[in-house]
Amino acid sequence: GGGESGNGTAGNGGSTAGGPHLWSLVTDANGLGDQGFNDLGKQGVEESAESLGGKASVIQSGSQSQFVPNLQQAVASGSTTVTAVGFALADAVTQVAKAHPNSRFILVDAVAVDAAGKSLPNVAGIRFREHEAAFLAGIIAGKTTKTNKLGFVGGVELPSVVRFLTGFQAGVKQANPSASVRTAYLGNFNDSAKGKGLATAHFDAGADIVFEVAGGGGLGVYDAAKTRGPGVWVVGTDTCKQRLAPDNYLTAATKDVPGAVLRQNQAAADGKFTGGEISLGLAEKAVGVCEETFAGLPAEVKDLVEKAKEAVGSGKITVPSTPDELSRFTPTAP
Amino acid sequence: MSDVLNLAWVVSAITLATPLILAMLGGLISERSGVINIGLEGQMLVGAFTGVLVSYLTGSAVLGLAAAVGAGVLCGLVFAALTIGIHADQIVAATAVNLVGAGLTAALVPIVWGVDGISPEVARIPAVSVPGLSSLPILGDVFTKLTVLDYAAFGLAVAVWWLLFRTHLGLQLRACGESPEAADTAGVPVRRLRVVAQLCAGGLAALGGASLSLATIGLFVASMSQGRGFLALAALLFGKWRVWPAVAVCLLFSLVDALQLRLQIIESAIPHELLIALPYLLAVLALATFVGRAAAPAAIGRPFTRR
Amino acid sequence: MTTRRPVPAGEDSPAVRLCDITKTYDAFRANDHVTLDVARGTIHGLLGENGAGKSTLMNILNGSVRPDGGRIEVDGRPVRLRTTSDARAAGIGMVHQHFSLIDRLTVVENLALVARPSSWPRRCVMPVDLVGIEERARLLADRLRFAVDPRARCGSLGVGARQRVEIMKALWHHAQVVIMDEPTASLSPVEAQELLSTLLTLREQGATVILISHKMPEILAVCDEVTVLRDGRVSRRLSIGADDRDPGPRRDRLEADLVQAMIGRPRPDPPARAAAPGSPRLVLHGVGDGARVGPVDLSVHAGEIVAVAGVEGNGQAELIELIVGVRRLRTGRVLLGSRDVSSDGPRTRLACGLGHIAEDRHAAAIATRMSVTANAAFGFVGARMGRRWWLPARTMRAHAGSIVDRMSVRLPGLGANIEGLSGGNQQKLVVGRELARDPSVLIAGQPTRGLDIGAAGDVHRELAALRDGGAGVLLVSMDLTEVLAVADRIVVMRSGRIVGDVPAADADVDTLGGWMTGAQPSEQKGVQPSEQKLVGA
Amino acid sequence: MIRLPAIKIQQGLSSRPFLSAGSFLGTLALALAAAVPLIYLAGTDPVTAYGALLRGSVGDQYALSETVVQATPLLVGGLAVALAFHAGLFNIGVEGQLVVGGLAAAAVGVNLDLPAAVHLPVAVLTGAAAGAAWAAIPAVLKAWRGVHEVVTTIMFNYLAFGLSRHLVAPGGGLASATQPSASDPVADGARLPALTETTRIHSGVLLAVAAVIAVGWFLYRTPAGFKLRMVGANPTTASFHGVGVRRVQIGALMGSGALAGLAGASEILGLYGRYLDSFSPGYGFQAIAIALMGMLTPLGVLAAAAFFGMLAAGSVGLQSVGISRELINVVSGLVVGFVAAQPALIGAYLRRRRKRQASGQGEDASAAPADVDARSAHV
Ligand SMILES: Nc1ncnc2c1ncn2[C@@H]1O[C@H](COP(=O)(O)OP(=O)(O)OP(=O)(O)O)[C@@H](O)[C@H]1O
Ligand SMILES: Nc1ncnc2c1ncn2[C@@H]1O[C@H](COP(=O)(O)OP(=O)(O)OP(=O)(O)O)[C@@H](O)[C@H]1O
Ligand SMILES: [Mg+2]
Ligand SMILES: [Mg+2]
Repeated sequence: GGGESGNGTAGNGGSTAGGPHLWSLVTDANGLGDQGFNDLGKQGVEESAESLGGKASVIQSGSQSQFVPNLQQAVASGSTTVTAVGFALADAVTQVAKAHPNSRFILVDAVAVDAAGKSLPNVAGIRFREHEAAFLAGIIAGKTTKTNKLGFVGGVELPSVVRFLTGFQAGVKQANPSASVRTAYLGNFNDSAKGKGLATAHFDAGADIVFEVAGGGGLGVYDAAKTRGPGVWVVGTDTCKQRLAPDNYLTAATKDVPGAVLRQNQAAADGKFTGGEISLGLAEKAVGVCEETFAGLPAEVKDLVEKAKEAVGSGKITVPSTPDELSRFTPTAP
Repeated sequence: MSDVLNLAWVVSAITLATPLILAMLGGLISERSGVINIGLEGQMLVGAFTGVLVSYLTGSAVLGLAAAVGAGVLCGLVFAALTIGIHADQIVAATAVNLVGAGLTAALVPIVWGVDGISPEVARIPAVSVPGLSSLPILGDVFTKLTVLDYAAFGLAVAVWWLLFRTHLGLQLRACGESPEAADTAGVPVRRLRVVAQLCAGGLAALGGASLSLATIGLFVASMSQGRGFLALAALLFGKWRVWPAVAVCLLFSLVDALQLRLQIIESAIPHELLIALPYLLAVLALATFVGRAAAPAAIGRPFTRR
Repeated sequence: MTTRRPVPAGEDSPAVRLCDITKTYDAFRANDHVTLDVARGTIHGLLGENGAGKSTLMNILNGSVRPDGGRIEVDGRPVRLRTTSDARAAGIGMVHQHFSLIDRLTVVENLALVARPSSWPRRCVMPVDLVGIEERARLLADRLRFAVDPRARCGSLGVGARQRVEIMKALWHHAQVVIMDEPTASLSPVEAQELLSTLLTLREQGATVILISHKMPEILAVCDEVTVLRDGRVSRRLSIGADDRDPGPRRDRLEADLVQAMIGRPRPDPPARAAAPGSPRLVLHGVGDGARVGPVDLSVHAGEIVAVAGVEGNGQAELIELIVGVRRLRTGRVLLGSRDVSSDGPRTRLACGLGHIAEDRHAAAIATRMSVTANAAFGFVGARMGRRWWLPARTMRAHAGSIVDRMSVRLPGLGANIEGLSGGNQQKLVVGRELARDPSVLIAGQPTRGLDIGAAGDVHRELAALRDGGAGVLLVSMDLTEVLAVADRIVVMRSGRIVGDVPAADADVDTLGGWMTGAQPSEQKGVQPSEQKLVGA
Repeated sequence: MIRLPAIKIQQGLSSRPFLSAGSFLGTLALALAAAVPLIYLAGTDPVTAYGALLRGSVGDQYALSETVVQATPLLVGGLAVALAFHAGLFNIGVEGQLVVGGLAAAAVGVNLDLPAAVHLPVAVLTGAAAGAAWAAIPAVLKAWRGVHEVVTTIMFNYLAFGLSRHLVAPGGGLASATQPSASDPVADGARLPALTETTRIHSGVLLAVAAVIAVGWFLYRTPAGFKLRMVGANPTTASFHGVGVRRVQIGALMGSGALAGLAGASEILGLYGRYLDSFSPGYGFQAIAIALMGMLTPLGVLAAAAFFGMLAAGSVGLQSVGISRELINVVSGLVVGFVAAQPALIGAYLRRRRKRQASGQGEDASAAPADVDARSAHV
């Protein structure tokens, strides 16, 4: 397969001459249908197959212990690149990438480093600055809330989830210092019934906007909003899921995983693939807010968002990504 | 605190309790007839999926419910064929039901709807406001938020209780669970009754699953039952194989769970992992302190053959 | 005592006819072409060794065991009895050897199980008519002259009461043929008498009774005809006339004849009495559990068999548990030999030379689902057999083999699950195991319950041999004939206390029976000897 | 106490290794045949599919090694369940005990700084001890208060999951700075060394094999094991014969927990080298099926675990021919179902043979033994 036959540096030797492309994806143990990065990753390789030719293949992992063999399989089948979604695969990718220096890997939400802490040349570790997206969403929410009470429904307290949260809180602080965000977690990413219960609890406690970062469990949040009817809003994650609650969908803090994967695959196809850590945020237009719903927003909110986008993009504002950064964050008029 | 301990809390507790209660009732009938049933989880998923599928195809949630029960009964039949028909080990057979139930439903989602893991929204069981009760002063809006299934759960609890502890059939069923040999010498058709019990159990568990998918959120998510089948089993044993104590356990569980969700919101000091574990902690405490010796049906798990 | 009721003319066809019935368990012929006629309106005795196939045959007639071959006729009509309901429909009811009541249910509920409503809504929707059933139960009880509390949980009933409930179950549907499988095995003499008269009542009322029993006297007292099974085949059949019943050479000849037919040898003679007892082996000082038993003062000496007589449920079971060490001792002390074991567990007491034949075999003596070999090793493994980390399989098999030979247990194989043995053979195995401990004190609870004459005689001789070897034996039994036959000293227990104590030589059924039922006030001097012995000890 | 039909069957087969092995394979064949419709549903054909399964699981050395790696936790977990079952206890909490075992092993591996010679043993033993400790409360409640172990162990599963999530959440006691919901890598001295360069087989496999032998020995070759089985068969009889029933029950459930903990520790110290929050995809629950499929005998458990290992290892191959992860679960479910049915099939077979013998050399009853020995218990 293409991966093996190369000789060059930075894994570019894996020439694409060896027949049509194969864009592989290895999911984490949650597998497809997680309403999160696994599904987005699949979208990414499929789009790659469309625009770059070749075919896409998805290998789902049933458990942690299948990551390595699945990656091996993806390599062995001669993939042009192997995309692995989720921090959980970091160790596995590192291990396999070391064993196959000539194959190229795309690792979403994590980076692969060797023992010395130096990142591997044949692994592109993509880190999203979710907090920047959530910041904008927070601004919209902060401006939209009538009760000045906002809710957060998380799946499990993971760093990426926390980045979403803190960014959102910062945005709210920025737009509406008198508003507060109350947080709660489901304990998993699947229990939509509990998600509904939690969202309902938020609404009962007076919140009129809930930010969900709970994967499949988030479905319950939209349903809770729908049962409430107009007047309460949901802020989504990852992609625009407006169809889930058309009347209650405020916006979403989006994260363009497919685009990022496509860009790396493009590079690979052009032989320009480079490993190392890649951090993507507003500046790279890799994250943002769902604009399909902007029609409904007041003009002042919209240009507030635009200004914030500017400020963050140009580095005038650094959005906090952890609780203590948040505590040190002071709103600055952009 | 008042924005936690209010009616809304009770309502969400009841909605969380309904699937538990239904599945538990299924398990109760099964185990009272002397068949261990750890297959509730799988049967719930089958019910949840079938309900959504049929509701999707026909546009009628009621048909969905009916189909779910039918599918559950079918599961029960398979389970019965294995355990009662050919004396397969009850726990192994139930494990098979769980694996196939979870696997098949998840596998069919992309085959049917072309997307992974989640179905589109379908016609669902709506909340009904009970004419008289909904106009009550304080309790009023409780009776506007619950669905037919929530009431059905309690209705069925009464029914199961009546069947098991008042009717002749129930007497015979319990006899099968206490001593199949004795029941047999008394002319009870032990194996036939155990099969019947399995059919009921499957139907009830599936109904519980359907209430999760058709009433609570109106779509199917792969493995959406999230261990509720096992929780129902625990509640059943916790309640010592008696209807009302077991129902009470389900309700308490859901009350604490709903409370826990709300406490997370108002109380940020306590780590949320702890709060999430709260229902289980309390359960263990209760078991350790005041819940005494459990008295299982004497012949539970024991297959019956005529010599 | 009773005169045989003439069979009404014209009814020539027998009430029940079994034609060459065959039943094979695994490779084992339990019934081998058995043919049996039972005349209407008679009491028909069915005799045979343990494992002869009596229960199997009757279970077949009752529809609860499927025969491999053969025909069954009731009132001359061929019938197929697939289930007990079929049998019931054919007018057959059975009282089983191993009780078939459901402990958690009340008497009425147990009867309700049998009283199946006809229409399905009455079965599945309407509440069970417990009141009506209780009514009928009382009527039936009166007809049989029974005293039973219909509201009581069966688990809480004594053996006698359970037996009565069983009979009511069997008769509920006006059975014309009543099968009784060793009904008196676990009854006190008084209760046994009552049962026998019940049978006579039934016969008066026109029913046909098949009675399985190992007790010659009762067979000869009530049966009109007798069939003897041996190795699953009919070995003898004869009818008993009025003049056979009353004592005399004729009766003795008949009895000897039957015994020969059953066990293929004459009845073993009762063992001789003991020489003077020696030093105390087991001493109880004011022993009690604070509830059902005590305070009890009793001592068993080397070379004597002390029998505890009493009606079931008067604390004998609890007393045994206190001695073995599985019941919490609240008051008093227990001494094995000179050692005070009051605070030790059963393990230690076994080690100190205690042996115990449990009263309730299934509950406390054997573990079904384990092999005969394993069951034979209980109490040996970990104690005197094998080292801490080594289980000597071969030794265990040899051990089991020797027990089986010694007690001539009939079994499919050492490796077989003990469930496969007939009740009697299970009992033999248990007795053999406890004897194999060669204990210095043996507690024997109902050791011959359900054993055939031969086996019972063997057990008695074994007990005597043990005694003569210098051990002390505490025999707990309700069977006064047994007690009087083998004991050297008899104490009577009533409501948890010892109410009488006499040398067997000068004891007799009436006084003992009196003490047991409380009809006679317990005489003080009866208690004296044991205390003197205590002082002496 | 839960009665176990399975045990009787186990007795039925103990003296017939070939029959049991044969029927086991036969059953698997049947199950795989039953899965054929699903395979067509997934748009491929059985030959391709099962070819892929075999290639992925036993096709070459690496595949074989993966099968072993996947089977290891299932094997040890299955032993844990089986041990408890023999004492009449249904330990449905193996999953939680396994998680806690992994946590404890990682905690020792990460935080302690010991010479390699002792670090590994300490880490492994701590894992086992933690598993036993997690089973201790259910055990004590069962023995002294008669609280049904199924309830308590289910609850303790959820508590274990909560604990694990809490410890590796940001700011949690075990949380790694670089890797989310995981601990830092354990010290090299605490790693279970790999057995080969090219494969992932680690010395945890040796521990598993040792466990098989140890459990088999304990159950069938030691007085303690005999007493344990006695308690499982009839607690009252056991207590009358000097067995400390409570003590044995507690010992059994904690022993079971220790095995579960060992399984967790060997995954963490052997395969991953750090604690990962979701390292167990429910090994503890699969273990229940595996234990009973193996008829509660160590060798049977070994066979069952090996088969599930094959499925897990072959799953990647199956996916490559278009059979989804979920369908693979369905197939394994079918296998379990058929294995559940297996005893009935064998039972029928044995009965027919007995009947034939009976009618053959009918008359004397002593023809039985050789034959009925098939039902013999291990002593
Ligand atoms: N379920 C069974 N499986 C195997 N063998 C059995 C079974 N039931 C009975 N047997 C065998 O059949 C033979 C006859 O048993 P049965 O119970 O009829 O004897 P019995 O005459 O009633 O003896 P007892 O006087 O001890 O009750 C016994 O030797 C027993 O070993
Ligand atoms: N399941 C078990 N796991 C580990 N060890 C056991 C188990 N069962 C028994 N043992 C050990 O085997 C030995 C014998 O068991 P058992 O408990 O019956 O006797 P004991 O407790 O030592 O003596 P006693 O009956 O006087 O208490 C004991 O040391 C006991 O700890
Ligand atoms: Mg009998
Ligand atoms: Mg002990």
